[in-house]
Amino acid sequence: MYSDKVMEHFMNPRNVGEIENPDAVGQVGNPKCGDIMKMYLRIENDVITDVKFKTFGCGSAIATSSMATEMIKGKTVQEALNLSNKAVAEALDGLPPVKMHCSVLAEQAVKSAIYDYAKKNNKQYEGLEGFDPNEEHDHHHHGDEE
Amino acid sequence: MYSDKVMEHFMNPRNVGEIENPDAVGQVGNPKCGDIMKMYLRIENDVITDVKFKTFGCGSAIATSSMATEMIKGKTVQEALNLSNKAVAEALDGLPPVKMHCSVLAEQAVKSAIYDYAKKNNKQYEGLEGFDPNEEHDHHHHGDEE
Amino acid sequence: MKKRVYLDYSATTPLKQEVLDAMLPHFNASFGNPSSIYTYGRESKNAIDNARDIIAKSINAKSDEIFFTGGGSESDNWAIKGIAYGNKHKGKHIITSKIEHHAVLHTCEYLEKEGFEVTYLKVDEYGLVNLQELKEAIRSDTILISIMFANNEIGTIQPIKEIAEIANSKQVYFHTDAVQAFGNIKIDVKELGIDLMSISAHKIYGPKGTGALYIKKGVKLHQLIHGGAQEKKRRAGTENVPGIVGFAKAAELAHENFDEHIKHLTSLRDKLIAGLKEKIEYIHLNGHPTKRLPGNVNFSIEFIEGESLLLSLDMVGIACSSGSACTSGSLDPSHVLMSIGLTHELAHGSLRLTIGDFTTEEDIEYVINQLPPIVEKLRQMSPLYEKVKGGN
Amino acid sequence: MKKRVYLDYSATTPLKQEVLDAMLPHFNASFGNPSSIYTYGRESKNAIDNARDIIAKSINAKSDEIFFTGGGSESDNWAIKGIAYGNKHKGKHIITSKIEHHAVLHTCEYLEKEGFEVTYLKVDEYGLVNLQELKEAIRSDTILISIMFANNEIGTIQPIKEIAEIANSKQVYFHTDAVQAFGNIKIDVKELGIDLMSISAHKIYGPKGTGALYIKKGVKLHQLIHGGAQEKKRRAGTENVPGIVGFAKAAELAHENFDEHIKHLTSLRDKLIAGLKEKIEYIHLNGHPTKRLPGNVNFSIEFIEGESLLLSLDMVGIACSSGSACTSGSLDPSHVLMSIGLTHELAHGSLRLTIGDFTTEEDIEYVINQLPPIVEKLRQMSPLYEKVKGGN
Ligand SMILES: Cc1ncc(COP(=O)(O)O)c(C=O)c1O
Ligand SMILES: Cc1ncc(COP(=O)(O)O)c(C=O)c1O
Repeated sequence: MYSDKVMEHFMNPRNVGEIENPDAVGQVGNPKCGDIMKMYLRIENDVITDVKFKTFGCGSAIATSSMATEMIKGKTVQEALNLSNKAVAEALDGLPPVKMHCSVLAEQAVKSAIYDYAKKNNKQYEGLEGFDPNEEHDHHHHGDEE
Repeated sequence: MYSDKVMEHFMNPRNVGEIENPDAVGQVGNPKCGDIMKMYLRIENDVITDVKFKTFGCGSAIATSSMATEMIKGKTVQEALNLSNKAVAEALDGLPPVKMHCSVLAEQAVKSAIYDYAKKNNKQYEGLEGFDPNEEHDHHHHGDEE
Repeated sequence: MKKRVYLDYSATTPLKQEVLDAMLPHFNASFGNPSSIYTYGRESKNAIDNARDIIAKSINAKSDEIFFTGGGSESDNWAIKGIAYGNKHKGKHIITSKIEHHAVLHTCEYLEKEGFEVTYLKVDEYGLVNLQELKEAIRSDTILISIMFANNEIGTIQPIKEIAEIANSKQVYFHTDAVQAFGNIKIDVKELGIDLMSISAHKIYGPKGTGALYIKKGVKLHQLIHGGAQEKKRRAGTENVPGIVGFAKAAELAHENFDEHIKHLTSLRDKLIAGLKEKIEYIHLNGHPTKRLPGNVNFSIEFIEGESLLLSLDMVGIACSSGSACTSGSLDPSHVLMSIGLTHELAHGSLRLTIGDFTTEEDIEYVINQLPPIVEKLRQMSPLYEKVKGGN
Repeated sequence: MKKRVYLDYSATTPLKQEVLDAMLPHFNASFGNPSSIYTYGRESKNAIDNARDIIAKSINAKSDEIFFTGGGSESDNWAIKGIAYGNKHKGKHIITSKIEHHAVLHTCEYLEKEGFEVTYLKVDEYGLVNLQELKEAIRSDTILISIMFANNEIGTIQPIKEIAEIANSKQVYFHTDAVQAFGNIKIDVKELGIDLMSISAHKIYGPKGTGALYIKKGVKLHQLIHGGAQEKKRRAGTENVPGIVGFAKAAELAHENFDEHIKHLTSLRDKLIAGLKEKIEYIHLNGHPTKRLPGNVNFSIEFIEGESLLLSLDMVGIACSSGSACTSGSLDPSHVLMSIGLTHELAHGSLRLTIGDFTTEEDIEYVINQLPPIVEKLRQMSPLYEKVKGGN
């Protein structure tokens, strides 16, 4: 089902935890759908110097959180905003089609945190227009049962 | 499916053949139903001294013909008329329920031959009243398929 | 080899060696079509007849009341659609419960689209239907009550005898899905008053793809699969002879040391429940404490999600299941867990461990040792946990 | 051991050793439920996916157009009822032929009782449907044409491509029962234009109780078995993993040396036909001389009845079948033989010998030597024969 890379990130997730007095926090998802991602950012001079996450969710939710945090660490805020869910999925050697929504969630979590940062600091970033952190993310499940 | 006795009578049927200038002949069944029994009797002094049969039909039709002829040979006509299909079936150690009609057919074949004899010789026998050799016998098939 | 602890016996079971041994001759030595009259065919026919006797005896039915099918789902579909279409002149109302297996629920939903009406009885926090509500739901046009014997997720056992009595007293047919119960609870269909009952081989160490429907003599229903004259002309298709023979052998084994078997499962179950309760905070047993399948353990583990739990357990060789949406066929978590009143979080965080004949004390201890650190690790990652514990 | 010559491959086949070998690991080593996400489950899922690819490739379908079922009968029922109920808003008329397998015929008869209309096309003396008649039978409310690929009794192969073209041109769904054809005739569903096709494992040295339905992408039909999300939510029930794996292995073997296989069967068939014709008077080949399954031989043997023939042959170890009523499920002899115009006698006196991969030249010779004296013996007993021969 999952690639080795997904399993590796799931078993050994990077950047788990919280940042005390973070510069930005974003949370997406809801318990109804079975996944919640919370992302904490430390931003210095428009560069993401630290990032931590907490995730309630399935294996791919945890793995995409881990990968997304890795991918934005050290990047500028604008670069982080350009992170696409596809890029996260590809970095994990792909996700099962039914799990692609997890990568969307990761992208949204980053966006949501940056939205928080922009709002607090009155900044404008390309790609944040029209972003609504409270909007429901696209959610497709499927599978089989016994 | 069939008892050993049925198989033995089927493989080595007794009294197969015809009698030249028989004293009585009876035929029952029809090709539509898949079985026809023809019985030839030699009757001397009201005793069945010889009997032969020809049967087109399934294994149990042949076996019941064989057994029925054995059972009436040497008997008086009246005794032969008293032969029940049950007795034939029992003598064969039983028949599968769906094949019981074959024993009925054998009983009818005997009756039909004796009917012929009675008619030709203007005789009356107990058990022949109301017998109609052209009546359809009760016919129940069943089974499974591939 | 890596340690493997299989605790998903309610999902499926491995074949017992005796079962496989019973099946093997029918694959290529005695392989004839049971409908054929020659020796090869008669051997197969005898094997099926014998299997039918064994299954019948195990539930105190008559042999000609047992009809082999392609599994529990087919049995459920046949019973429900068969009764519905076969009795639609009498009425179009069916009663079932909210916690049935999808083979029952989705069949009922289908029938609703086709013009039938269905009442889905709710259940209490333990998953039990309310007999009073059942009585009140029966209408003059009710033709069928279908209530499962024991639930596959939470293991709750329904008051089948009482339900059957209600159905019988109102002359409504009563079907029960006993796929999980068969082999784990003693079933006497005559004493219980059951009209139709679905069972499946692969839940009792028999082969997948074989099941049966018990149909009480005189019960009128349409066929689901038309065609050849197999199964007394009520279920067509060349009989799966090895499957049927294996099913019977499995049923025979299950009923051989029945009490022993139940005692074994129950004691392991209770040990596992006690062990986990002791070691892990914020967990809740789902289902009824005593009216439950001997091998069923189902916990909701707060703050974490089921799939990641399953994956973590799989990494240490433990196989089990969850009612989380992420492991099922739908957007929502288990309808059973929602029906007993769990929140979404708790339903997503459920863990089902089902014990079987090959489970050992050692397996149970292994789980009791492995699970707590995994739960702790996942909770440390969970944004829901920080609220309780005040973060890491 | 007594000699055993099995010549009833159209009824069922023994499992090939390679097939059994492929199945065995899935009974108790890799036995997990394919729906489960842990290792055991994923192994099973992969096995099914792989099997689906193999079956799909063998008929040039896409993998997601293959749906596993519990056998050929279920596939036929699903296709026909599924299309009927799923398209009843468009029309309620179905066209089939008089010589279909009972899985098709009895399904159609059932649908007639439920308010559908069915046209049963007659066939000519060889068992072929008439294309002109088919065209004329299509109405504006026709939703399905179901014509079998090759007949199980007389082996006649229908002009499937032409039939499909007619169906497609009128936008009517076309289903074909290819249970006998699959593995014996090369089938390319795309080239032939087939919308739905039933196949079964146990006719090609695979296991009983496993089949498949090919459903072309976009074809709309109702489910037959509702429940779990298996088979892309279109056919519920825990997958029969060993059965499916065995089916795929059998299909693979069948298509490996396809031309060789066909040549072998055809040459044995023709040898048997020639041999029996030469040795026995008053016999007639049923079915088409060339448009016929490579392994099918079907003779009507005058003056004798089929069951007694089968029993006699069984005594010398030859297993085969007959269209006689005495060996089938009904009062009447085979509907197929009656449909090609045989009299009752000839239909009752039919003998089907079907050749398969394990049949040898020696087997054929054995039958050619054993059959004539048996026929003679039975004819000597027959009151129908005396008219011809003038008694014994
Ligand atoms: C032409 C045809 N269709 C359907 C079937 C039914 O297949 P199954 O026995 O797998 O249900 C058979 C054989 O039994 C057959 O020969
Ligand atoms: C309660 C219940 N009913 C029905 C089924 C379906 O049985 P099968 O998988 O044999 O189709 C299952 C398990 O899958 C079950 O647990």
